[in-house]
Amino acid sequence: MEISKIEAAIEAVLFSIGDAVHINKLCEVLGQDKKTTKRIISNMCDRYEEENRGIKIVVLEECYQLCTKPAYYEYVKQISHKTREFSLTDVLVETLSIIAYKQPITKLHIEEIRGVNSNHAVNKLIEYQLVSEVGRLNAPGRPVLFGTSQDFLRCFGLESVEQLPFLEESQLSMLKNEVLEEVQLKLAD
Amino acid sequence: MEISKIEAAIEAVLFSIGDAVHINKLCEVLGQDKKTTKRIISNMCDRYEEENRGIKIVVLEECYQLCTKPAYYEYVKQISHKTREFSLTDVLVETLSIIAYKQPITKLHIEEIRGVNSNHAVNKLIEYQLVSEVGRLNAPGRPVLFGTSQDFLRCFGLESVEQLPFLEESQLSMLKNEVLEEVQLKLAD
Amino acid sequence: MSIPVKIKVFEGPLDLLLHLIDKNKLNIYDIPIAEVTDQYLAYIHQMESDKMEVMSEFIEMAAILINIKSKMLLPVDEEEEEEETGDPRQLLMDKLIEYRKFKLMASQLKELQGDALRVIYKDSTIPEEISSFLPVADPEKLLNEVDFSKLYSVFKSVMKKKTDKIDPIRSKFGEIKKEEFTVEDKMNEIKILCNRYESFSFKDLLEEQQGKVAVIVTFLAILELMKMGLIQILQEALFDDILIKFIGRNNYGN
Repeated sequence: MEISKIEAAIEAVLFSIGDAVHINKLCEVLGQDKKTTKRIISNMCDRYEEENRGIKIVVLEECYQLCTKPAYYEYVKQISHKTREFSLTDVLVETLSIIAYKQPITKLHIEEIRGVNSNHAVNKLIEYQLVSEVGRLNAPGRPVLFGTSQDFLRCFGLESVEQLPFLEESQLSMLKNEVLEEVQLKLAD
Repeated sequence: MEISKIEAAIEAVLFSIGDAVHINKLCEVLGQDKKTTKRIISNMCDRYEEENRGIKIVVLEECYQLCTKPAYYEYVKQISHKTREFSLTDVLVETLSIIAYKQPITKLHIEEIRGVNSNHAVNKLIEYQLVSEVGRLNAPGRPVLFGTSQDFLRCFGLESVEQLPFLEESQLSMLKNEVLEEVQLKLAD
Repeated sequence: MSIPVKIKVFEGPLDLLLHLIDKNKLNIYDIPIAEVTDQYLAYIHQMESDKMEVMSEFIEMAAILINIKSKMLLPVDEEEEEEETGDPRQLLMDKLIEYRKFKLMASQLKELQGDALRVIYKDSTIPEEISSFLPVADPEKLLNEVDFSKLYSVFKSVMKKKTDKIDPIRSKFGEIKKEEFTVEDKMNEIKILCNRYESFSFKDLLEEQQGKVAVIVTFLAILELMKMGLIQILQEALFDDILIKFIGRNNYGN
């Protein structure tokens, strides 16, 4: 099959499915190997970047999905009912970041880190479909383990959890020093 | 606004709606007059015709809608449908053989021969287009008579049911004798 | 001194502590415990009673602080210090650092959100021709697995099985009619048993019966005799055997 036809087929599939489609599924349908398919999609991504295109391909883990470009949000907002303008409170972002970095994690562990009951925050995140149950810990009571969802990646423009911003070693030691310094200062008084 | 940006905005809007959008609505969102908008969309339509595009704009009266190009339906079909496994299990082969050699035959008769309920097997064979209803028995309840399908015959290169290599009467009595002999042998033990 | 804090501002005691350290130049080792406690108590008064659960977390933290403070006031016993598994101050420090780490990460995460939320995905719009499509089996492909010889041999074996089921000897005996029982017959049988035994097992009686009909008729006979007040049904414990006991022995017999 010609490259242009493969591209068209990928666009057609992603368009009509709407949801994220796994690379393996695309390979299977197109009869292409993974490497080729990835290369073709990467080329397509470049083309979607052109000025006169209003949509683009997002990569989520090994899945691909079509979406509108953020630049045209204002137009889309006027007409679409699907704009989700839920804003996450600091509490929710804080809880979400703990889940994102520590997943899979139990509610108890979240509460240990935050030092406060986190029922409400976790439930809200589940409601927003940013977090979901991913299993159970093999411990007494078999507590539920939470992890982030594909929607979480979408909402934060991440390809995978590995792309989460990590604190630099320097930032970490600065943090430690800050706390320690304060202690030292006081002790010196 | 530059033409390329308007094009992109139209694509983004049509994409996010998925459904048909009226020209007036588009004009309103884009802040363009009808004539300009129509001209731009017409240009876009030409571009969607290009080989490497899998989607196109369809015009319905004064409405516009993005949709998949029919040429790529096959891929969408393959990806959106769960692959179904078709296979002839032993039960199906057994039921098929009874229908093939005893046709036309009622379900009741099949069940008598097999000694078990054969609803599922018969339905599966019908679904697989190997068996079909061929008439009704002139008996109370007018039960359906089943026979092998045209497809079945075609697959075996037969022109009619009569050509099926039926069991000769002599073969049948031989079969009976075989059974009787075995029983005698067992009783003699 | 009163620190103008609203309960809503702080998610929890750790958050409050961080606030105290950051904004008020307080040191976690030198928090004016008395004042903090006063503040906590002030919160409790402001809080609705159903928020007590949340409040208790603040109080717990106050208790930890008081504990640290009191330990710091006491003379340090070197040996005892070594024995202790962990310095409570260190634990609190670690907790605070970890918590602050996530606060920082959260702020970074929040920055990512900006553009990502301005993106719209599309619902699936699978063309009607496709959504209504059901894959069909290919008869040719299916029949590749079987040929006539297989079909024939299967058929032969099925028919043979069927013939096997018919016992060639007994099938010639003709039909044997099942004996029919009446409730009266069974009642008499039971009465005879009652003459012989003071009581006997319900289970044994039913097990003796040949066939479903006999069991049902026997059961009906027992019910009838009970109604007549001639027998009594006894069961010592749940799931124990049921005993049938004759209570009208003198009037019946023969």
